[in-house]
Amino acid sequence: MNVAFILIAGLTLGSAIAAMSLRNLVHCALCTVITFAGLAAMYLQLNAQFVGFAQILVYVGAVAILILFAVLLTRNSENQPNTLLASPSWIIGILVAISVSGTIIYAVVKSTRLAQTLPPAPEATVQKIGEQLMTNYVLPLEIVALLLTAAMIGAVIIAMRDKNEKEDSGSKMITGNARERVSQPSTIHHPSSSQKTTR
Amino acid sequence: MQSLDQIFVTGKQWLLAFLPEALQPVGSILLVIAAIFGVFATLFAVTTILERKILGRIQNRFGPNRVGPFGFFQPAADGIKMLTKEDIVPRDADKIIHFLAPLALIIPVALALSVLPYGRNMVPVEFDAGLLFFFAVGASTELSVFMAGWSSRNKYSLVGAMRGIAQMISYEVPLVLSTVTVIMIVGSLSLVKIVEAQSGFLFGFLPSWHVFTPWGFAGFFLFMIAATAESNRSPFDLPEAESEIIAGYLTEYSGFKYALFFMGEYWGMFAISGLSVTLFLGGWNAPFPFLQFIPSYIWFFTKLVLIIFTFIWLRGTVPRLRLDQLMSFAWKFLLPLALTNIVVAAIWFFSRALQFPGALGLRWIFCAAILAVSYVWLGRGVAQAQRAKRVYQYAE
Amino acid sequence: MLGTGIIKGMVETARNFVGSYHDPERLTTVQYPEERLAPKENGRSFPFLVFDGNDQQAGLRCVACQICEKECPPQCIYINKSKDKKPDYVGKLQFYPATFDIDISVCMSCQICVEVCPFEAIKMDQVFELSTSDRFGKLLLHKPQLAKPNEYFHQLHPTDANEVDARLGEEKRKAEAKAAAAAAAAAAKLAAPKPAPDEPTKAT
Amino acid sequence: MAIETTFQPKATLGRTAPGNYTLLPKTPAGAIGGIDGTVLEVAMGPHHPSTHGVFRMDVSLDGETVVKLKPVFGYLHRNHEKIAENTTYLGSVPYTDRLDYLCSMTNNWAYALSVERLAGLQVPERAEYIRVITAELTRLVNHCSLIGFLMQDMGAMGTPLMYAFREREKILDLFESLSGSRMMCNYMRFGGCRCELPSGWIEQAKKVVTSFPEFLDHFEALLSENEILLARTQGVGVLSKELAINASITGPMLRASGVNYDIRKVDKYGIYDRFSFRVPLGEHGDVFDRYMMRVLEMRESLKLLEQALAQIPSGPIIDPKAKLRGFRQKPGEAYARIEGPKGELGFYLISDGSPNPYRYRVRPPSLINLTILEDMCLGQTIADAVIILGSVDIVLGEVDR
Repeated sequence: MNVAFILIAGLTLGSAIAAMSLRNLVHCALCTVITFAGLAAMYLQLNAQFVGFAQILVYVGAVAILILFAVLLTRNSENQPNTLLASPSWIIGILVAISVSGTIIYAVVKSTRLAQTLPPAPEATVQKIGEQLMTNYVLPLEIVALLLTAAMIGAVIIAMRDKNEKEDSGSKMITGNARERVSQPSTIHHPSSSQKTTR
Repeated sequence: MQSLDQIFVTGKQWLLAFLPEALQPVGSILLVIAAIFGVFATLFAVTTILERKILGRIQNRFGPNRVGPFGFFQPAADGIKMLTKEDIVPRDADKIIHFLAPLALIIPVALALSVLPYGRNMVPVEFDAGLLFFFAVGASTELSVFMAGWSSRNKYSLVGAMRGIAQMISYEVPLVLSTVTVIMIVGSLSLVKIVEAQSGFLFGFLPSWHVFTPWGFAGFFLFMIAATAESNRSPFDLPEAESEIIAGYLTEYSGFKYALFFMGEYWGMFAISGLSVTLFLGGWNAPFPFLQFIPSYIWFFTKLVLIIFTFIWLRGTVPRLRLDQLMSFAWKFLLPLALTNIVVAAIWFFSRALQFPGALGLRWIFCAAILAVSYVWLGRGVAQAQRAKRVYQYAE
Repeated sequence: MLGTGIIKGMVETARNFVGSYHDPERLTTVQYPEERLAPKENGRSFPFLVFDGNDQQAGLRCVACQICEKECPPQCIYINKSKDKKPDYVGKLQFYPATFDIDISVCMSCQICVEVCPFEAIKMDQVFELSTSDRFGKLLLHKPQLAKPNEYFHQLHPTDANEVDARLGEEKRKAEAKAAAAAAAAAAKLAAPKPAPDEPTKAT
Repeated sequence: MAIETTFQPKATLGRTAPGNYTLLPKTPAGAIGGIDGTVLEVAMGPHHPSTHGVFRMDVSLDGETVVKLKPVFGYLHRNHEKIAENTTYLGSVPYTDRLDYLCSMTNNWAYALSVERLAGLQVPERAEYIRVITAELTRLVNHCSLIGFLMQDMGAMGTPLMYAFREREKILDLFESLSGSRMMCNYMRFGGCRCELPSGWIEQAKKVVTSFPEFLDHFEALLSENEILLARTQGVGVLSKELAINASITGPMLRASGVNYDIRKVDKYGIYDRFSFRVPLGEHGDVFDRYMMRVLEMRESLKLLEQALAQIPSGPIIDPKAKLRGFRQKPGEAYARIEGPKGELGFYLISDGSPNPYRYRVRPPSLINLTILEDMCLGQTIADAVIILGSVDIVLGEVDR
């Protein structure tokens, strides 16, 4: 255990706790970002460069923004009533959490895997990961890609329908407003002899 | 010549030799940090004055010319002004996030600057996956825009932040996709290896930079457009659109925090221009064999300054896009073109096997034709504005 | 094709960028404190009072008729008429302004006072570096500050000044001729051995 | 008895700051609205960078789309009409300069024309020519700086504006050597003009006029084909023919909607019937058409100027019957209008025989063209609202008066 690990672990844990307990949802989301970044630092410490960078790219760059958007787009998201710290639901939640983690810890401690010696850390360069993904794991990769594409197309369709509806209502309102102002088109001067130029 | 090229490397080692053995790694890191900050803070100062002077000349004015010779001490005057200005934080602002936002911009950008190869053997931090690191830290600058816009508790700031995030996320896609071609051809994410792959000369005098291949040219074009949008430069400066939303997410910033934001944006521009130099313009390689005696870092920074000049030139010319047009440009034009470019790069890569005379020319024409056709076709789709040419009538 | 318009525009700005280094037609900026534009003859900033000769009190053309005070659109001229009279350029006794103040913080440089003045006494100045830290005291100009010699007027508006001088000279010549004629007539009358008229000769 | 001067803050309003004023209650976090589906209400102005002065648009935004827009003006109101009713007929001329401060010559002309109609004065031939020349030069000044401002609103870093100003300077130099002032010309008088052209003025003006088309060509090369400009302006802020007529829009804005109405042709005031020029007409009535109207009108103005500068006769420049000092009219009324660069500029005067007009009224084209702003902006984005406002071509000095 070196100093860096303790610092990173402390930061990660602290921000995770803050993310759960802060009142302002945007603050919570930003704390989650710190947690993600701490995890990435942890991966980097384990010499897993690719995973670490991917963690930052995906979680800090994309997922965190998604969470923030979700928080903001929810109406009245920040006017949560101040609930008591020790409400009945809290107590039940704590009990559930203790029992679950206890079970997991028990299972881990009892498992035979722990007794084995650790294998040497694999040399996981980006190139190797790429090769693995393109050879052994090409099918799962393709399936994931397909799934994500389907999800994206679905999202686009949902967004498009929403937009069309909005546009319809908007344009109706405009024409309505314009019509109010228009009474009778009076006679207007027409271009008597017109010439044309191309622009 | 060799010694001049490596003067900074040897200089660093000479300095480190003064330190005890145990402190040398720390000393090395600190030296590199100091060098990055020093070089880019100077470049930032020079760029601000050059930008104002070039814009001035484009607009037929002198630009700032009062402080010092030709006005070149203007950045110093601006710096003093910024430092001594009152730091105003709105009463309703979220003070912590308001304070942290400029830091959340400066830190990732400085990290991004640390992986670029500035010259032969001159990489501050050498990663195997340097490119990935660059994009990873680059992506987190969006957070700072959000933090600044949200914490200011100002309507213009909020609109600016929303615009900024939407724009940066959208343009990240073509940005990354346009670099995929380089990764495919070089077969590495290491920026050093990418630069080394561009050394050497075709037929003994043509630089074998990526930009001189069809896919490389298209990739460079796409990358530069996306980079302009990523660094919020005109014509994609919507998040700070002065005529619409005052200063966007920067509206409520003043004094040193504003200066930090300003510097962060310029550093971001340097970083992304440096990346485009590395990926497409041969990094620190000289353009011609007979110019190789000039040190490598000078070539890097020359190319960087040229790209920055192009940014300024563009800024002096074009008006701003609208948000929906910006989005449709990213998703309907840049993205399909970037995907086409990946296919073209694959064709280029696998047609290397063709070895008959004139094969290079054939590959060239074929790839360029695909790209040109898709450019014209996609361009027609996106520029619906170029509907029928308008004809105006005259009344006598 | 997409982008041609932007490239055209960039060529245009590049032309101006390069042009601003060698083409004085493009770089029209005049760097003010060091360089100055030649003043235009018709240029106007604030009014001043013209006096003939060397003594500003004696030569002041203004007769305190107060027309400019009445016609001034923003009402920035303040005149007090004198109690006594002094001779004007033709020697006729006229009132003169005891005080003549112009508040140039109110004045809008419209030149209407110049147009309505029947005595060519008020003209437009061309100085514009009048900034001061005291906007009440220093921007209210008094008669000594306002009075400028006729040579100054010639320097600013030569065409106008020559014309005015010619006209005034003509009037003066006529007046002198008239006076001389009257004097001659009077002398002739005196010389003639006829009964002298009762009333004394009117001085003109 | 001493008057209580300290303001007592109401405790209910919120926290009390040091000093005797009350702070509004703190905005609750997230209460700004706008992104969670609620309407964001933004007061754009009066110190917003692109409202062309002190003008406010109270905008309601759904996302970035304008759902409601209320123009609020009057920040620059300075009693122009009331001042004129208490000033002599002559004394009002310099005040008309300050109405639309970019086009003082046309303002002077409209006012002089109405006084001439009231008094029945005849304008000498040479003065009429000078009036046409200065008015058309003013049109060039106004239109090219307007295009510059429009591009500035579109975010073009002021480059087109600077080019426009470079050319405008040449015309302002002409105005300065003619009238003594660059912008507040105060040149026209009822019955003619104030002073004779300085020597060499016509030649100088001819030089400016002959070099102007080249500038326009370069200006258009920079702008007219720019894809971004086309995308931003075409189909934005459409104003239909009928609505334009019913809202009594005038000037280039009306003609951009395709209505052939140019007072130079309709009234033939001055000597406009002697020159051959054409009136460009738009078709779509959007921002691009309004931009093009101005470009094409500048080209027509140049033709007009060439004719006028070639034909200008010699002679007196002011009606000898015109009396400047103590000008007084028998009771009556008169309305005269001209085609100003921004639209129909008219002055209505009632005289009761005193040295001051009894009633003085301006028909300001900027104000009347601005009233239609909401109808053009609804359903467009906030970025469009800014350029639609720019394309209306307002000068707040004239809107608020």
